[in-house]
Amino acid sequence: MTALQDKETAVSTSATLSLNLIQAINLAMREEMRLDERVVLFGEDVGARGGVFLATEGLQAEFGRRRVFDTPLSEASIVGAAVGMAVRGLRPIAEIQFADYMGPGFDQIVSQAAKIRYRSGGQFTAPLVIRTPSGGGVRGGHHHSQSPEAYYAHTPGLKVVMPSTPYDAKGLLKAAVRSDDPVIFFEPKRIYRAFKEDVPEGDYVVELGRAAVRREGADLTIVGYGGVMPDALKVADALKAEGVSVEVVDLRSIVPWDRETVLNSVAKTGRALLVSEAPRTANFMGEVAYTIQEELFDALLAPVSQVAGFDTPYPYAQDKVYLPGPNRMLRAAAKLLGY
Amino acid sequence: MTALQDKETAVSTSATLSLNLIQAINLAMREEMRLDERVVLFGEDVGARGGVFLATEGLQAEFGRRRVFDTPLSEASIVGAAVGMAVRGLRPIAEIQFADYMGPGFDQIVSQAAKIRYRSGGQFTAPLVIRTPSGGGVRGGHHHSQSPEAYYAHTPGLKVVMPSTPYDAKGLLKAAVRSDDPVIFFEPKRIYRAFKEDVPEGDYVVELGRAAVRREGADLTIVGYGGVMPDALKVADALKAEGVSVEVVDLRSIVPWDRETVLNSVAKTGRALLVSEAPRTANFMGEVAYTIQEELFDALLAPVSQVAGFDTPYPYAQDKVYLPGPNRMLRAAAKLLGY
Amino acid sequence: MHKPFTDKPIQRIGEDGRKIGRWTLDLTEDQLRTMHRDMVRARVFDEKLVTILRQGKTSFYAQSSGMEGTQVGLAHAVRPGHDWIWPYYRDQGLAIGLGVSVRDLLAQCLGTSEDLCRARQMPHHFGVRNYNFVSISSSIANQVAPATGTAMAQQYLGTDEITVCTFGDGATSEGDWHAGLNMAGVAKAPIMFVCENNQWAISVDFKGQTASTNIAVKAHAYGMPGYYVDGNDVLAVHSVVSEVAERMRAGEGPALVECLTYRIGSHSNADADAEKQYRSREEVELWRSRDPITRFERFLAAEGLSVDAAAIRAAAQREVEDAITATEATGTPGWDVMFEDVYEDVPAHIALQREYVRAEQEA
Amino acid sequence: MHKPFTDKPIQRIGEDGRKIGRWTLDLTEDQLRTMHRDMVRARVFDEKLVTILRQGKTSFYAQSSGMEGTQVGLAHAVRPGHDWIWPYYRDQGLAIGLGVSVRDLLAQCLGTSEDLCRARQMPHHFGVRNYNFVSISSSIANQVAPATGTAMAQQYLGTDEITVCTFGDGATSEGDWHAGLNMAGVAKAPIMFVCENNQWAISVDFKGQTASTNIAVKAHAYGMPGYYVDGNDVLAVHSVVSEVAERMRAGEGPALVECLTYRIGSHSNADADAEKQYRSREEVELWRSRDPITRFERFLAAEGLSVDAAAIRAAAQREVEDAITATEATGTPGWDVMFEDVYEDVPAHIALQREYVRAEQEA
Ligand SMILES: Cc1ncc(C[n+]2csc(CCOP(=O)(O)OP(=O)(O)O)c2C)c(N)n1
Ligand SMILES: Cc1ncc(C[n+]2csc(CCOP(=O)(O)OP(=O)(O)O)c2C)c(N)n1
Ligand SMILES: [Mg+2]
Ligand SMILES: [Mg+2]
Repeated sequence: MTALQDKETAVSTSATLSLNLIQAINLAMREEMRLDERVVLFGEDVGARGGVFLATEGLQAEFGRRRVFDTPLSEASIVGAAVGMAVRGLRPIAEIQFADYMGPGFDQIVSQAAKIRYRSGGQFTAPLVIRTPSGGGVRGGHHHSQSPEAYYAHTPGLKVVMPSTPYDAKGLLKAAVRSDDPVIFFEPKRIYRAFKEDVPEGDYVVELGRAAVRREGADLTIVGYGGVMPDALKVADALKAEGVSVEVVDLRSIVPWDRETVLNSVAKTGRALLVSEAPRTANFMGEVAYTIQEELFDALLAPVSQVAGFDTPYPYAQDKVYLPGPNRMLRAAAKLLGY
Repeated sequence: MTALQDKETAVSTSATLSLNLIQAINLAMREEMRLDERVVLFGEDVGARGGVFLATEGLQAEFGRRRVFDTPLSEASIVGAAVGMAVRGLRPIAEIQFADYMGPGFDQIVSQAAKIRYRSGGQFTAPLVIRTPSGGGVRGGHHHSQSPEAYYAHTPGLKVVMPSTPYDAKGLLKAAVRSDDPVIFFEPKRIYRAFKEDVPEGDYVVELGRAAVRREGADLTIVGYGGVMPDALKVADALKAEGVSVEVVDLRSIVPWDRETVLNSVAKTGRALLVSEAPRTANFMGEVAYTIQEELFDALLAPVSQVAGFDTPYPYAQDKVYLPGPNRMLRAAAKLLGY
Repeated sequence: MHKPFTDKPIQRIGEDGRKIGRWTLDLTEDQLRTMHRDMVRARVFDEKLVTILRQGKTSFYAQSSGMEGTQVGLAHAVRPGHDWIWPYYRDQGLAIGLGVSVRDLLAQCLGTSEDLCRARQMPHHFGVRNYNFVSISSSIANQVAPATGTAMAQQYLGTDEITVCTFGDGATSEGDWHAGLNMAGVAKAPIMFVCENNQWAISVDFKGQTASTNIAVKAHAYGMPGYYVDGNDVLAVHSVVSEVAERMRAGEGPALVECLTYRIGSHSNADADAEKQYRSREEVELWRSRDPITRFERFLAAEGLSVDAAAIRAAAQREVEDAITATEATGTPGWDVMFEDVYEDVPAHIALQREYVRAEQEA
Repeated sequence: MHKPFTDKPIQRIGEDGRKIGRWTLDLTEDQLRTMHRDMVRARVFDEKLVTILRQGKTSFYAQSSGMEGTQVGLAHAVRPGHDWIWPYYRDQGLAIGLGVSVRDLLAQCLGTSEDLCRARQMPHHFGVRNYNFVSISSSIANQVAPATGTAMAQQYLGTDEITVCTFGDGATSEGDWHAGLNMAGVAKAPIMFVCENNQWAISVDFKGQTASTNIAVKAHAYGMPGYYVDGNDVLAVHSVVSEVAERMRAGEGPALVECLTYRIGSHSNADADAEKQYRSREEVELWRSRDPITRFERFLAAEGLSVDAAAIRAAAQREVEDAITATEATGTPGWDVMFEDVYEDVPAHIALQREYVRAEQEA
């Protein structure tokens, strides 16, 4: 998989490594911790264990127990501690073991992290990152598969990010650590190890709030983020073989999201298919759909269409039926193209 | 304010009272508790104090401390206890003092209440009601003004309701208590005492999942729910005076929402203005907008339009600027009509 | 009467199987044999499940090996199908001890058509209505406040039921744990909180979890007694739990019981290779040598009660094998169960989604 | 050294102002006078704010009258602008005792242009960067885990700062309270948790809040000392807090300090009329008679230190009046502050919304 990288991304690197997404995340943290003493990393099992997915492997060994440590089993403690450290001048990276377990830390996220800058008139700020694996496809049932990004996207004061490539994962995470705002960094766990990509060693960031155009095309725009992206690209390639030219936009940042890139694309193609895996009702793509039809009403050749998860808790055995796969996307694309 | 009541609502009543919204809520609980021993009521300060808004006034006096009681200050305890009681056969009504304080109970709501039926294959269920005042307009700053309904609307397994009239408040709350599913019952606090209406004493329910058409009209549909409804009606009346015929749909139920009524209306008018007060990004109306444009693409005369809250935490001093009032609705309506 | 807040764990028998202190056995030979058999059945269940996991028949499993003293001791001290249990995900020994059939457990692990939970939860997250064994949530400690609610309902309804809520040592750090215990204290609800302290929460040891001397002392915070029990001593667990349960039925309010034990297996299959990074083999071996089943067998022998351990194991193995065959034969549920049980009925928007998938499946 | 976990509250002076037990005063005359003056200033602040609330100048107020012994005793035992405070919403006496200017407090209450919090929070939710007095969140107990994080940062940075986290009795029931204390225990972070136990959480009394004998014993659950202090005895509070703070700076880890006091006013103006429904006038009167200021004045008199209470009150009144006049003169911020400080910069979608409102405002 190749990515059309942002032009303005400043890359000043030494070597290039072939990494999968989780390795790129590990590298981003390692580099940021080497660069900035204020960066500390903690969560459940992130120390000796290296995280249940091994995202933090080797980091305690390199940076010691003062900077990389396990916490008691409490997401409220983890997020709360991150807020308090950030307020006192550190740059904490807090891992929540699964996005499904953000619940006990929810009030800390929405009432403290998201609002402390605003409520204090900018006197106190919470520059922290909450990293957490999210999404389905790993036979985890409804407590290891959910995609809760809409909750956080609907909470002013938070930035919300989800990479879909190793290159972006590294660059976005570095940008998140350096951001002066709290960032919820969702990691699409089903593609943690799906493929490798060339990732530069050393310093570059992928700016928060900018989408990437992964394929250029003229007939249809597919917008997605996170774990659905590889399938979206497959669909684009399959349609290309049939002579349909699909533009694929990877949002990467959910808040703020890149209205300009999406609107430019749909203005050109006239058709938008929005792909995500969270339950359909009141998911984040509803916002994108709303914006597209509001801004491009006259340019649209067909209604904005969604392929998403269903309005059920995430089921264990029906995992494959639940998740939007290439077939479902193709069907929706065909409907749009034939509208 | 008069309401076009549902035709099928079975009303078998003795007398009619003139009540405001919070009195109607009080009456609904009183009646349900008289009818059904399984109904118990608890929360912070709901006993002797009668609730900080007095929604539960007099209920402990009538039903005693066994059935109406104060809890320790913990929303996780309150929601959790409701789940456990419901599983064991009671019909708990749990009050959360402000919707802004659902945060500490969030995991109980989304992981227990919403999922226990599904994950147990229907063996265990949680027929409970969480009542909570929500919305702005009371100079409460961001911890006494938020409208978090989108979080819960995005959580399969929950029903979500918000009345805007005394009649509906009573009928919906009674339906919620009798529902075998967990219901999040938002009470638009700024219109608790805004007006009175004739409310029958005795038994009737307003079915969950059905919208009400508050005004019939041909040129524009306004869809809203909760605290924004009185202003929406004012706008309809003002436009009527100018010769514009506005249909006003009050959703009443957010999950499930009444697609049919909304789509029928917009199919007729060709223009939809969606009004709510939660922050715009990823709010619930995005879902309604998405559905309208998907189903009625060819019938729409203008893009679906929203008037909503802004993407900031709810501000204290700018309360009046933040909230969508009649002027903002009128401006949006004019834009739609002139499209 | 057992004393709360002891410095050392309450014991009835030593590692050598001999009685500690003076007490009289209030269990029949039959009860003792059943207890023993259930412990073996739980152990064998673990072994078999690890095997079929390797075969790919199930995708998740968390052993309770080493914790049978706690789980079976507890199970035999409550009234199955009368009392209510809000368990956690490592409670197969508790389920077996209560009488839940191995077939019901396996149906859930394999997600077959007779899975009572309809294949919607991860394997190993049981829920059995007949036994008031409430469906397990993966979210650590979020069964605690609901369990308190169930006990409050029992109190309200005037029953003589009690509620038992189990959890690990790690769970005690969650806010919801606190919320549940505190409310139970205020309500004087008939609930027993049982901590299966196996000394690790995945890779985090007890000292990394809390600075308190043990879990039992945390009961001070809730105005309830806290019992510190040797969880590898099935008779100690049984005795403390029985006594506390009866007091609870008499209206004496909640209690916290900490059973100190050890998980000798990996946290779960997902953790199997990682273990060596966080705990020493010596520690594991030490605790293996403190096996609750062996200890109980020594006691039975000392009491002159011979058990044919090999035969019991063999029977337990057959029981699991037969159950696997039988439940596999029932097949797996269709895709459409996915759309049921979200609500009591299937609302219009979900029905639409079901039709959408139906069209897809039929294409 | 003060002892943790005493059965009775630690006291230094009795209601009659006389010393209890043997101890030597380690405060200068000047310090004693400042302490007294700050207590009076806090009381007067309450009185004045209730008055201007009635005038409609502000819309929310929660008195701390009766709790000045706790708040001022605490304030004078920490290092202002050096130590960090995560306060709760009833801490005006703490802010005043630390040295925060009455004008800064009033600017927030009135939402004027010089409000450091830019009129975004409810009145009476202060935040003052110079004093490391972290902006208050209304959400009960959710400052606790962040406070622990601040203390962990102090530890990480190798400072000799400590963090103080205050909260009411009701707050101790929240899950986040537990989460914060438990983590602090494990981290051995330099944090003092101070419970301002005023015996009521709106209408819920202590027994309705928890079944524990007091709040201090809850420290057992976190492996830290718990001090039970008479919160109406400013010298007892000052002494315990000073001692604990110094031990903390030396690396001895966290502590919980419970100050038993009473709120003699209503919970907030929103609760003013409802009070009689839940607590008796006799109870309120009893605690009014235990006024911490009067008690301290008796002590000062017994020590031969005369204070001109009337003059101090009058000065405090003038201070508040002048501050009101001065801050009101600065006007109120414009509508557009609403769109700032959501993020470091104003992202495009919020800028669009700001332009939308600008057009509206200019129309
Ligand atoms: C809320 C939540 N956070 C994190 C997890 C991930 N997780 C699963 S098991 C576990 C450790 C549990 O330890 P303990 O409570 O001691 O039980 P044990 O597994 O040792 O029996 C963790 C952190 C989870 N399931 N739920
Ligand atoms: C999470 C949360 N739940 C409920 C409330 C509503 N509330 C405000 S103050 C209060 C009582 C607090 O009592 P306590 O902690 O004892 O402090 P006090 O007011 O007595 O000083 C309640 C329930 C809140 N602010 N936050
Ligand atoms: Mg454990
Ligand atoms: Mg209090």
